[in-house]
Amino acid sequence: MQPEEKTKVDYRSIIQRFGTLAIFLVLVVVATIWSENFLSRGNILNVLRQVASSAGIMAVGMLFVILTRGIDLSVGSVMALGSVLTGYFCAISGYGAVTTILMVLACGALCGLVSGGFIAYLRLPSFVMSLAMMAIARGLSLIISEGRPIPLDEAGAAFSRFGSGFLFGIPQPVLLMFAVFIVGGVVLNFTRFGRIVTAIGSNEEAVRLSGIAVPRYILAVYMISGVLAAVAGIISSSRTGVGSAQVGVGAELNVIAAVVIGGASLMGGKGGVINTLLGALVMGIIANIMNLAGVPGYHQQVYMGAIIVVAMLLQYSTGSLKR
Amino acid sequence: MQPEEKTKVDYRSIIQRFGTLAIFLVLVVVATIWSENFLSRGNILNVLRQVASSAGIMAVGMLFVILTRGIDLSVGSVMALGSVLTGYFCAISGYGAVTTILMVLACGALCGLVSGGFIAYLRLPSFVMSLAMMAIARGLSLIISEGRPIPLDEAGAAFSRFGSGFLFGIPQPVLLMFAVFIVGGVVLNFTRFGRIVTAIGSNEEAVRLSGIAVPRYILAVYMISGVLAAVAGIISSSRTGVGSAQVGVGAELNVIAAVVIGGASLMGGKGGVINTLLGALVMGIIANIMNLAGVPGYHQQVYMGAIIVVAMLLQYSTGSLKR
Amino acid sequence: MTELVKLKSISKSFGGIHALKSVGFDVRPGEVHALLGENGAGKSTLMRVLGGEMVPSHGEVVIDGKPVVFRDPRDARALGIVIIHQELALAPDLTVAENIFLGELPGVISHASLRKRAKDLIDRLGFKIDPGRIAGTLAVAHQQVVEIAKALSRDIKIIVFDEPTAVLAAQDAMKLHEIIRGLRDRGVGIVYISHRLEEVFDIADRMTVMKDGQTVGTVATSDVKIDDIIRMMVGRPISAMFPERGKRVIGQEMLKVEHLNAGRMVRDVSFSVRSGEIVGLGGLIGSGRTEVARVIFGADPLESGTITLKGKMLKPRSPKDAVEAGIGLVPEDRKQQGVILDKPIRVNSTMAKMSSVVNAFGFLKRTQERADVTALGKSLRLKASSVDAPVSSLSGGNQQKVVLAKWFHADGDVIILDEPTRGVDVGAKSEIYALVNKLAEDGKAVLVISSEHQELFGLCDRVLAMGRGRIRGELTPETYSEENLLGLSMTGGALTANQGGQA
Amino acid sequence: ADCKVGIAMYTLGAPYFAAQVAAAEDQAKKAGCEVTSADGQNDMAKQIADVEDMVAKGVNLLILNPRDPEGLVAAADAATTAGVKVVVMDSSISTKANVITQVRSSNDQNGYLVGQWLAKAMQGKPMRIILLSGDKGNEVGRDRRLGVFKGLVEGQLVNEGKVSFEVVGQGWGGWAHEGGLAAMEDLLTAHPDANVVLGENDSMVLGAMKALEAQGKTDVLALAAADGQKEALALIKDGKYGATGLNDPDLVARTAVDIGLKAVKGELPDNFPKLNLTTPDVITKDNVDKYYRADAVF
Ligand SMILES: Nc1ncnc2c1ncn2[C@@H]1O[C@H](COP(=O)(O)OP(=O)(O)OP(=O)(O)O)[C@@H](O)[C@H]1O
Ligand SMILES: Nc1ncnc2c1ncn2[C@@H]1O[C@H](COP(=O)(O)OP(=O)(O)OP(=O)(O)O)[C@@H](O)[C@H]1O
Ligand SMILES: [Mg+2]
Ligand SMILES: [Mg+2]
Repeated sequence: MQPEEKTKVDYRSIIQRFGTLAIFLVLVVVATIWSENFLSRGNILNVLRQVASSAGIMAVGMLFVILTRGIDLSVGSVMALGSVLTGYFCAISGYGAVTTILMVLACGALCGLVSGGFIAYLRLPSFVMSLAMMAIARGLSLIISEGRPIPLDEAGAAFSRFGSGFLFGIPQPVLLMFAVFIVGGVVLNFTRFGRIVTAIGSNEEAVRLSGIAVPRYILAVYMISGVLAAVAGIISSSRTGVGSAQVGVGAELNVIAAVVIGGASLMGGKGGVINTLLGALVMGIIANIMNLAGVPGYHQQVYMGAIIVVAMLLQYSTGSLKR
Repeated sequence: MQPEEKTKVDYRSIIQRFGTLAIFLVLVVVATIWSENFLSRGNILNVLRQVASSAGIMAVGMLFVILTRGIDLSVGSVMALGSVLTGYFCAISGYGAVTTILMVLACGALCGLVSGGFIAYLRLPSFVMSLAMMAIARGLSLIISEGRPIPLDEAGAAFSRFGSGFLFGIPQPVLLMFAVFIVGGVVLNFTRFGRIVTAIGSNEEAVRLSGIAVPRYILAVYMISGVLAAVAGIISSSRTGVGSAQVGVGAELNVIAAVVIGGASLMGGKGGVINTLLGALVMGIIANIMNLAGVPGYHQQVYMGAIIVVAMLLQYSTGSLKR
Repeated sequence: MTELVKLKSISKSFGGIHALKSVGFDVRPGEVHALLGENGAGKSTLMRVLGGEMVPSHGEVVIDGKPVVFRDPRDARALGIVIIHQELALAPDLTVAENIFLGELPGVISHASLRKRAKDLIDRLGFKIDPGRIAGTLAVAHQQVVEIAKALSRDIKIIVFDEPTAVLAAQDAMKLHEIIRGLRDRGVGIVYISHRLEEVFDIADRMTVMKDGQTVGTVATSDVKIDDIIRMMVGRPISAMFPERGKRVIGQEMLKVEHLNAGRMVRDVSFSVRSGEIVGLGGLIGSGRTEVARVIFGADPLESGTITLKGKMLKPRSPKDAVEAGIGLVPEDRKQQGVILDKPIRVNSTMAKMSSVVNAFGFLKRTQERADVTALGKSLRLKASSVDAPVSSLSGGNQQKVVLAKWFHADGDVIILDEPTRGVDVGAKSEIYALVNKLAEDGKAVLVISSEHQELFGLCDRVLAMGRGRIRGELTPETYSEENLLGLSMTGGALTANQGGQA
Repeated sequence: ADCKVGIAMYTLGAPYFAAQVAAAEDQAKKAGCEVTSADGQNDMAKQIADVEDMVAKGVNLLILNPRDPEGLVAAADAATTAGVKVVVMDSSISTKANVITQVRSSNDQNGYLVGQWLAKAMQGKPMRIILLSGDKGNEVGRDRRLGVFKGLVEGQLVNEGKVSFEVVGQGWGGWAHEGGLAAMEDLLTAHPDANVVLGENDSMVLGAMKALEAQGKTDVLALAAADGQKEALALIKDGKYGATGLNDPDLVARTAVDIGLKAVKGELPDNFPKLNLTTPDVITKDNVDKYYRADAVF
């Protein structure tokens, strides 16, 4: 009986994985047919770099938050704050690259600490609390930068190399993204922390009754999300050479969409790292192929919406999706 | 026996009502102290009119959607589509005001039909489906308007009068908003439809197993949301005298925030019309008072975020909020 | 003898309700102390206080002679107090192994060793459950086993079983009792809560009966009989558990199913139920009884076969079709499928037939609804403050009555009841039996699914035995016995032998 | 087509840009090129991605309207390195960027002229200005408003020998009608004595005028630092709208495409200037007929 049951379980999870993978593969095939440039090495690296510096890295943090049944709308703004602070610390305060990075990450963590604290300990709804943090972080980045981009200049040479540099022929931000996903996957699947985070979204009361201090974990996921948003901000400023309060506008919706296209449930407890990566890539490919295929600007959004629907139907038809 | 329990239930619901009301009253007091203009008749009408033509009317539709445990991110875009179509039908196609309004409402309903259809019958997650609709509706409004505002000119004289006109000394859009809230409240509390919608959010499976065709109701709430977004679009174009694809950008978050500040739960089943109105007014007052008090632009968002947090804490402290 | 635990004059109130009024309770090492009482008597609440999940308004918890104050479940756990909850407390998206060790996961997890430890534990309990399986996909009974394994994974000094057998079949319950006896012999203090009085008499050393948040008394098992306990619980003796069968008139065939197939759990199922008849569906857990009910009700898709209702073919695509045709289903999972907890009794009761409480324009006729439901509640002897109270404020038995009220109100011709008395106290049970009987007396066809075989035997005109998705035989009152039913459902072959023997 | 032109706009979220992209597309198509346009949706990362995608697609000419003067430098440089001719139009890019040239109207100089006109129009009257800005942290907006204030200061010094004006409040209208209207309603309540509304583009001022109309105010002078939108010009003709700066999206776009195509063909002289400004002007009742075209798209 046991082996029989075993295969049944694995079959389901394969189907589940298959959902997002199917979307991904179909999209790749469609993109290849639509534009001969799509599968070129340069373009693939393009897509990867674009994903790495937009929704990709933040999607891991968002996945953790969503697994606990929460939501973090502040990621785009915290990314902007991270970008501005990178410029500020390195070009204006004159700190070195390492100090700057550590301080920016700390600020990202602080944003997560504030929203996570209210959500975990005072039980404010995550939607509104993170919406408030979204406004606050954006406001702060505007105030700090006085609304102007802060050029990194020479002080930021180290950064620029990172943002547009390559290692083993792969753009460095892409490597970083993969690293974040691998670490995220390991943490989620092979550590107490990851399992408890998943369990909280699945049945918070059960976790509490198991004698686990739930609020700490909830606090932690928002801090992770904040830190990863700050990382995205650092990457952005190293790619563009400026710290800007304008980055990441509306990013939260894309990041959440990546996670949900990756099969995670907003009702918590369900979702994985690989699928989230695929989800982020799907979002990236959709944007990329429109430009390659020369879809005119105004039509892009219509196509994009339609492709998302088709993608979700694909996932749905493989039976992996539960609302 | 009955009276005793009765009071208990009412007591709880009074506390619940009190949460949003408390926020509202405190905010009014603060605003009055902060700026002597706040309580002037003109300004009160201003706030009301702004709420009516932004989050207010759409919040009723969103409340219905959220009661079923869904979410509708497309409202801002559908509002823009409504605005553009108002301009298009009336100024370009040359239809009369009544025909135009009916056709625009029908288009709003159609948007809701599409997203609601996929959500209700194919069980796509509402977040992603309405995100797709958000992109599609925005794209369509840009395509139709070619990115330019469509002036209503003489064709729209009837509209303009409505948008900026008064009845009994109250701006017409405000009257319309109150009407929508009253109808919404009646539907929610006194009809079969409203009862089933609320029940679906509480326990969809139990409702289904009571022999109720749940998908129809889910479809219906998205259509209501679509129609009300179209109404907001019509009001916008009648106020500004142009049909524009630029309106309602980011409105979805404000609308949802209004509903949640009104004490509704994103987990469904909980929420009322009066509190939603108060929630929308709270959002409107926050924006208004910043301008009145002359808070510098960049600081406004920080203040706004902080005020939202304080507001939620207030509601939380009255014990009405469950995460 | 020193008590392991002494609860001294514990009081607890929720808003206006006094759930516990100065309750005293103690557990000694190496004893099974049963805690009994009607639904809502305060048993679970008292145990929540013991487990540190609730802070009492008044009173003292004394462990090993020392007063303690628990701030949260962790404090209680540290002292070796473990509670197996009445409401399953598993994380449905995690594996069985992860659930079992949730409170003590190592920082870095080796799934292989975790699963091995889990498997050992489950094996020792005498069950076969794949520890790598996702907990939410297990049948309820197996989820309950996982809960027990989770509790036993730790060092325990005191363990509370809150209605552990409500979802278990007879043999599984026996297995559990073996485990409990083993614990007792090791000197663990055990609190055992159950509404199945026979098994309580089987296993308990002492019993404490609660009523309305107070203790009625504590007695040694050897000193009392079941009837005494029932009297202590209900406040009056129950004349007969089951209603008389005689008064029902069995009429024409109402529901007939032929060659139903759906998934793995419904294979070629055929049977019929007549007006005024109560037919039982028995068998082991996981034999597919629930699935049969759901297919007939349109809740799950039908692959092949025919359903005939009063001579008319029915192809229900959704519960809506079934309800309109006159079928009602009281589902096995009350909380998830039966009631809308946060909505009033009134709303729940009229859900299946709202047409009778709305006017032509879809507006609710609230006054009439309130009157109707109040009358209905009276006839069902529903214990509630008012029909406007949310169902969540009711005891388990009364919640079940609300589900029954829904189908009484809908007034269909065929009623299917899946585990209708799960977690319901004896008093309410006998009332529910009377209600089920009344349905049949009113000429309805009734199908009852139950894992409590005595319930089937006491209530039904005949009992169908299911096993592995098939109907494997039928028992009549003359052949009613546990062995016959189990024999039939495990191996269809036993049918002829048994029937032959009895006839 | 033997030439592929990519047009990377940082936004299409305002009629001005719609007109601009339409003109650029038209000009490129007239030259027989295949055209791709992208909408950066106000997101710097998205626009960088758009630029990269177009390079991957193999465009010869990239017309770039950058979200940020510094932020797009790397992307523009990468495109140039890949052999694409890059012409920056409308918004500015840092001078260190390796591009063919930049084509735009001068926000600063247009603003300056508008400011001088305002100084004259309000001569001898106290000025209480409501300022309607586009969105926070936007460089173009800053150039425009500072340009106006420079011109205003200079104008007042020349005309009156002293500087006296007050900006009573700054509202944010997101460059659009609706936003201008809502901001104006609030600010007008706070400052009912304001007598000038100055916008960083025409759309917001047009929206703000609805608020004035609704309150029956006729004594507030409306003007904008830039654009010359058709509806605004019509109002200027009627004397209901003070002035606006000349910022013809059509002209800028066509100029940029022409220069770019020349560069593709190698016809551009080596010493071609890195900056091409269209002639600034302030559009007022006096010269509006020169600019007003009833059939203009913008
Ligand atoms: N969290 C709570 N909030 C309000 N009332 C509660 C709460 N928990 C329990 N009660 C009430 O306290 C009383 C005792 O409930 P409890 O669950 O302890 O009963 P029980 O004896 O375990 O019943 P059952 O046999 O049905 O499990 C009931 O009236 C119940 O409604
Ligand atoms: N959600 C589920 N996912 C996967 N398998 C399930 C699920 N629910 C039930 N099963 C399986 O289906 C089979 C039959 O289910 P079920 O236990 O409901 O049958 P039953 O005869 O009604 O028994 P009982 O009502 O006594 O639990 C079991 O083998 C069970 O493991
Ligand atoms: Mg209990
Ligand atoms: Mg069952």
